[in-house]
Amino acid sequence: MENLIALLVGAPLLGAAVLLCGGRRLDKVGHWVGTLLAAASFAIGLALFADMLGKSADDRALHQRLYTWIPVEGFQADIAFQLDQLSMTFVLLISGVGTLIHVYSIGYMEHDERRRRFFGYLNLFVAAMLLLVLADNYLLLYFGWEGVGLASYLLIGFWQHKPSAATAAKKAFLVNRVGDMGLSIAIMIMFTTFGTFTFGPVLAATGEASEGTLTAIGLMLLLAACGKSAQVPLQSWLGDAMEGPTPVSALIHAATMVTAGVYLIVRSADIFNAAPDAQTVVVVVGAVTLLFGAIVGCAKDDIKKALAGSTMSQIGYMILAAGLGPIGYVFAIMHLVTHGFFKAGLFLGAGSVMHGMNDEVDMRRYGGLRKYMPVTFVTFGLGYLAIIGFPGLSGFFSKDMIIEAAFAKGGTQGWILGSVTLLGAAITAYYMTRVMLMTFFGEKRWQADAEGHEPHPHESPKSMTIPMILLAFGSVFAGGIFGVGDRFVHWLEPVTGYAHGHPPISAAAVTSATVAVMVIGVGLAYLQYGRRPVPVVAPRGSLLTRAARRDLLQDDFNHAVFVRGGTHLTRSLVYVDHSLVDGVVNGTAASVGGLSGRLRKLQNGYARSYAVSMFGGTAVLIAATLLMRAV
Amino acid sequence: MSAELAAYATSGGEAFQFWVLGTVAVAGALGTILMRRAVHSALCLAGTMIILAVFYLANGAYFLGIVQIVVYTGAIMMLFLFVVMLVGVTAADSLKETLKGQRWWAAACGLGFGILLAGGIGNASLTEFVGLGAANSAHGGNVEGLAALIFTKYVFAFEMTGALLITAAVGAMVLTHRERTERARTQRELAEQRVREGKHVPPLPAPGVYARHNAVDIPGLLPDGTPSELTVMQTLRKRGQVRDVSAEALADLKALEQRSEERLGRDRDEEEATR
Amino acid sequence: MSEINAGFPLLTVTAAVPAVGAILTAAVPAARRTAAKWLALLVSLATLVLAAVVFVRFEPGGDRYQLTESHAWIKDFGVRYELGVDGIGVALIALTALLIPFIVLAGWHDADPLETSSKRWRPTQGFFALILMVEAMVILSFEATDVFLFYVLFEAMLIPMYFLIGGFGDRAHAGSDENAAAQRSYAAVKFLLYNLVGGLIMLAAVIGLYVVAGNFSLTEIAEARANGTLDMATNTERLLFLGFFFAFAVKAPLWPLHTWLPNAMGEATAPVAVLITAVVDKVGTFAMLRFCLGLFPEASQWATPAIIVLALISIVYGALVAVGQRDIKRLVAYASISHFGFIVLGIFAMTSQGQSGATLYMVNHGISTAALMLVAGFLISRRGSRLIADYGGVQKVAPVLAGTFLIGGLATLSLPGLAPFVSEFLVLVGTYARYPVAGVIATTGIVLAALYTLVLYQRTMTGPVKEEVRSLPDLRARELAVAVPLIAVLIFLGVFPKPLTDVVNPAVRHTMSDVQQTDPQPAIQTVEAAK
Amino acid sequence: MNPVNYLYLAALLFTIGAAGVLIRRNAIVVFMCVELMLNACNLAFVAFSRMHGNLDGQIIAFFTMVVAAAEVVVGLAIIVSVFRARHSASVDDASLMKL
Repeated sequence: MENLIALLVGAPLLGAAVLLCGGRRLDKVGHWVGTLLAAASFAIGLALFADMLGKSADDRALHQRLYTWIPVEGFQADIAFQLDQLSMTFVLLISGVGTLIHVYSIGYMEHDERRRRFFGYLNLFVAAMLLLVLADNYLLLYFGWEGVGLASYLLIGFWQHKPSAATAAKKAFLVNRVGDMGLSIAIMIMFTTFGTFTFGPVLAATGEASEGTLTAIGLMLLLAACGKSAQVPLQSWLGDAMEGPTPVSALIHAATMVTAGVYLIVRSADIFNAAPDAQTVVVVVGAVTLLFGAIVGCAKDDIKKALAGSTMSQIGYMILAAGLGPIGYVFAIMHLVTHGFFKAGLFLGAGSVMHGMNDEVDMRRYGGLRKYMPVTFVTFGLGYLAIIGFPGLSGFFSKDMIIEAAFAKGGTQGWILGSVTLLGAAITAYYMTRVMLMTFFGEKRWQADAEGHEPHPHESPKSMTIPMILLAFGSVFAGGIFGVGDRFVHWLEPVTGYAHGHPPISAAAVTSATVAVMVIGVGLAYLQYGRRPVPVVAPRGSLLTRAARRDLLQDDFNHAVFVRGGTHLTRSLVYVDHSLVDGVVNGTAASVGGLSGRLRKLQNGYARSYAVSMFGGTAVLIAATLLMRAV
Repeated sequence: MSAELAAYATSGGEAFQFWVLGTVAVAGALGTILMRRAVHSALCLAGTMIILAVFYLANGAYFLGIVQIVVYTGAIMMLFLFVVMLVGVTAADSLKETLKGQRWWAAACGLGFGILLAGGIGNASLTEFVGLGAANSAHGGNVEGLAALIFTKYVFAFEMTGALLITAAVGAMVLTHRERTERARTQRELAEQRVREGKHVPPLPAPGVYARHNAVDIPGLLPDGTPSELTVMQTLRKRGQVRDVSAEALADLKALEQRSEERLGRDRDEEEATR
Repeated sequence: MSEINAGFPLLTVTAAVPAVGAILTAAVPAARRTAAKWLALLVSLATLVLAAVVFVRFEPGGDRYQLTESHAWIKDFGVRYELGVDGIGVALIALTALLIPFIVLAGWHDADPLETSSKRWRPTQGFFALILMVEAMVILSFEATDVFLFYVLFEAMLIPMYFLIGGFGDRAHAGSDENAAAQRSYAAVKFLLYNLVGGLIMLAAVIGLYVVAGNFSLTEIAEARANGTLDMATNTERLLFLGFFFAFAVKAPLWPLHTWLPNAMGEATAPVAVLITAVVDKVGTFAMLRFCLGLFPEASQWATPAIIVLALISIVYGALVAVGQRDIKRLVAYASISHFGFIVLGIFAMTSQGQSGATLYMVNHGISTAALMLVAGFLISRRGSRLIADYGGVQKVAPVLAGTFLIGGLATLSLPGLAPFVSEFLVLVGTYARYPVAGVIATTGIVLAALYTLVLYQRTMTGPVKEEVRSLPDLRARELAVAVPLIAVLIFLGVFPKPLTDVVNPAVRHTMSDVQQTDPQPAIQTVEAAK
Repeated sequence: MNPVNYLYLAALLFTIGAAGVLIRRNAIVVFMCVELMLNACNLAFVAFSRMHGNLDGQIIAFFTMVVAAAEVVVGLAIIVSVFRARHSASVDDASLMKL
């Protein structure tokens, strides 16, 4: 069975290669090829999953070693895969949701002349993402890590003719690169400490390493995770990334790629377990991002950006959970999977709305769409209920577990984290209700666009609605399937380890509190957006609202410090290079030239003058000869 | 001057000869560089060379001594004189230096060089003194000895110098030869050209031969009494050997005028007196 | 190797084929320009075949220097015509032989006579002959194991390069023809002077080496140094080392001796720019490995801290200045300066990973820069401008061109899966193992590399289509024949660098033993590391 | 008397000749000074020949004379042709050897 692992990556990779090199001949069938190969990957994943279920819990990990990638003295990097329960979870999520989004894209991208290439990029993404989660060493993981970054770059900037899209793509890649720097430094530290960077030996040897080293590795891994998962302080790219086509936002910037940071931390559990300081930082980053994203999500009028804020916030939950240690790892992954379903569903719903609304993204110009798009409304609604943690739906289970675990951290820390997660839950309910109300309820507020086209809201084609329906199923039931009877805990425990957390108050109390804050959030939103008509032009709003609309001024900070500062730095360096470094050389040349000019005057053209110097030279030579003989 | 003498001894006679002739040689050398006229320089140089020839003989280099006189003094110096005559008789060289500091540098370098050279000679351990007796008599004489060397050890160099001489001769011919690039113009054409240019349409004026002197170096005088350069041949003009008689002529003219003035003045006075 | 290989003089032939080809190409009659081009292409392909034979005949497990040849040259000074290749040389010969056909193909029309001014006819034959001549000299310099022979080649290759830069400038320039000619001759003279000064100092060091060692043979001197029969005073060794290093640092080029490169690359045609940075400059870094470390191990270690600082400055400074460039080719030039910083860093980190990485980096940088620069050259020749601001939205009108350009750019920023990643990561790991702070600083280079590459791509390829680029044609067959194989090699070496590392590893082992260094051992012995 | 005196005399004549070359402007006189220097050398050669007791020195002096003759022929020819072209035999007038 283990020989199939390579095929998981290989199938979509083949698709990418064929579609990107194939040329125009494949324009007609390209999307089918892409979808088919993604589905093939999913099918192989299912087969491996079935095989894995048949084995005992401790014996489920599969390994496949293809060949030595970089064989250098003392440095062996293999192309080798490891498929254990954690990877399997991701494989199914990536290839499953990936396939659905491929199907969705067939309809969504129907009128785009570059659809073939879009599918090529999607396949490339799936391949890279699978490589990321299947790698058995950090370097190969890094390969996948950068590979998804590339795919993300290509897909965000898919509509390159829009300068905003091109800028967003570049920004995403650059911010990610800062994170990648962390990952590569982490690998370097591992290599110098352990002499290897394969998961098995490194994680097994963490007990012997000093805590300082492990903290350094942990913090560097966290930096990587922050970049990829859009956590504070590297979160700024995610909102802009919504410039990409909506299926991309659903697949990459909601369900899969942005959760890679969580995977990285959970995969490196042993390192973090042995480095409490690093864990603390992880928790703080998660908590801050969780609030940050939620607040931003409340203020955005662009439906996709609102959802992007939500994604950031939900990943904050996951990172926070991952930072809690063994009591949280499993729930981080569980929330990741359920979030994958409902957030992908929400994005696809948003895409469906845009599809029917002439690509309008401003929610203030929606309103009352439930009558026009019933399927979208229902699936979006189910996703909405799942994300706010409506009891019984998948988000309820996973989020509740995280909140419990946060309280179970113990001490003051536990109380603070618990409160933050509860507050986050309330805000989540608030902004999601806002999105729901502004989009599907109330009066219709749409207007003709600049070219005078009045939007005619209509339901999307089958190829788009079916994936939405399937994802809605996932949003509703996944939590129950995983959560009831701790099935997910038992599934992942052999890989991540698990310790049951004991919150200082009873689990039931936590659950009730969760539900209560959710109701409060919904209620507030209803008061603000359900009872009153939504103004088409955004009101000025409070200081906080205005700041949140600008991503809490984080972009402004980046712009002022890094972009402007960087521009000044490079300009001044260019000047230095031209005037100083080159100037020294040119100055030397000029002074030599000047000296020569003066010396040239000795060449007056008079033969007798030359004869004097010749004669004098001879005299000097004779003197030198005599002196040398005398010495 | 026997072979013995040349070989070993520095007899009193030779010493006397050295000091006397040496002084003259140095004087000749100095004359060469200090005389204003090239001809004088050449003559001084010839004198020095003859003295050097004597010294060669004194040193037992009989063949060289003769060659020095015959070839150097006789042929080469005559060549010099020819060329001096051709070009250089343009009167005296001005000995005024035009290059800044040239004299000083030359003096300093010359002095330094001389001192160094003398120092070098003094430094060298030249106490041994073999003499040429054996070498000269080995082949039966100086000339035979030289011949034996030239045609054996130095035969290659000898051949080379032969080639060099031929090349030099050809080179000199090439350098001095003037290729006529156009047909020589006829007298008619020359006359036409003169007319076209409008200068000296008639033949050049004759020198003042018939006026008062019978020599070609005296220019004819223009009506106002100034001498006309044109009337004297070019070579004499170049050499500066034009005998300027204008002052004399002008003085004569003045005197004449004076006289006529006086006479006329007297007449006028008389006239006034009569009136 | 003192014994003379009686077999076929493969190395000489490999270098002689392009040399003879150069003469033949130059001799093609004026009117038969196309014939000269085909001849040059065929010769370069023949050289590639020979280089492949060298690559195959080289046994990674065998002697250090193989395929050796040795003949007396100048007996009075002990100068010998002594050739031999180690793994590093083999890899670089392969790189050179691989790139030249593409350079020839890419420069197919660069030296055609201008239609507008028939007076200024540029000798096509000369252009291709000079390229082949450079190839011959570079290959021979990778083979030379005699210091004097190497020096002669090191200097001699300046001559054809000078004419290539000064005589065949980029037709895309801003401003008048005279201005362009002035710029070009400035660049050519600057190139020449910089390298001559370096070479002059090296000459002094070469003579000094002869005075100290009594011969010029790399192998003999290294052997004598190793077994203690040749003892150099510490200061002598350091001075000689500095003499050699200076020349190589100019060639490489290392900050602050780099300013000739942007001028030369900016003014030369794109293929010649590739020739400069991808082929000729590699002689500098190669020589650091072979001569600086091989002849002066102790002085190398003495100078390491300073050199590492310079290399770090090169990395960061080159990248930052690249960001601020307005000219596509100058941008690539500054990017190359940054990359040369990485190579020097890897060499002087004195670890197996660093040196293997540096060697691979030389090869990979050559290929990736060739891919990026040649495609950039195709773009520039279409629009007739080197200024980034003159482009925009090219992706829309010429997607294949944009795609190949992007892949070249991604290779420049060391994306995993493309060859440069392997080498860059090895250099970083190797550096970190000995100098953690330097490793971390160098890592910032990967962010900056992304910055300048993506800014370049964004400004030229994306956004609304500019009016002037609306009618640009996409890549033609000849241009595809240049871009596609290079990209294929980049991908192949990115996922399977083993053929290259197999030859390089033993050579690095030798170099490490030359400098008497061992890799720092990991603090903790893990299961895998033990096995 | 020590024959070394001949050498001193040769040195003196040579120096005078050299000084003449530097001071005089008339090409012909300059040329004469060169001849003087050559003759001084010849004197030294002859004196050496006597000191060492072999004829090689005289041979060299002989060759010097031959070469001097060749030189004079060509040199004077040059002077003549220069004079023809420039109507001057001053070495200072031919000062075109400068940038």
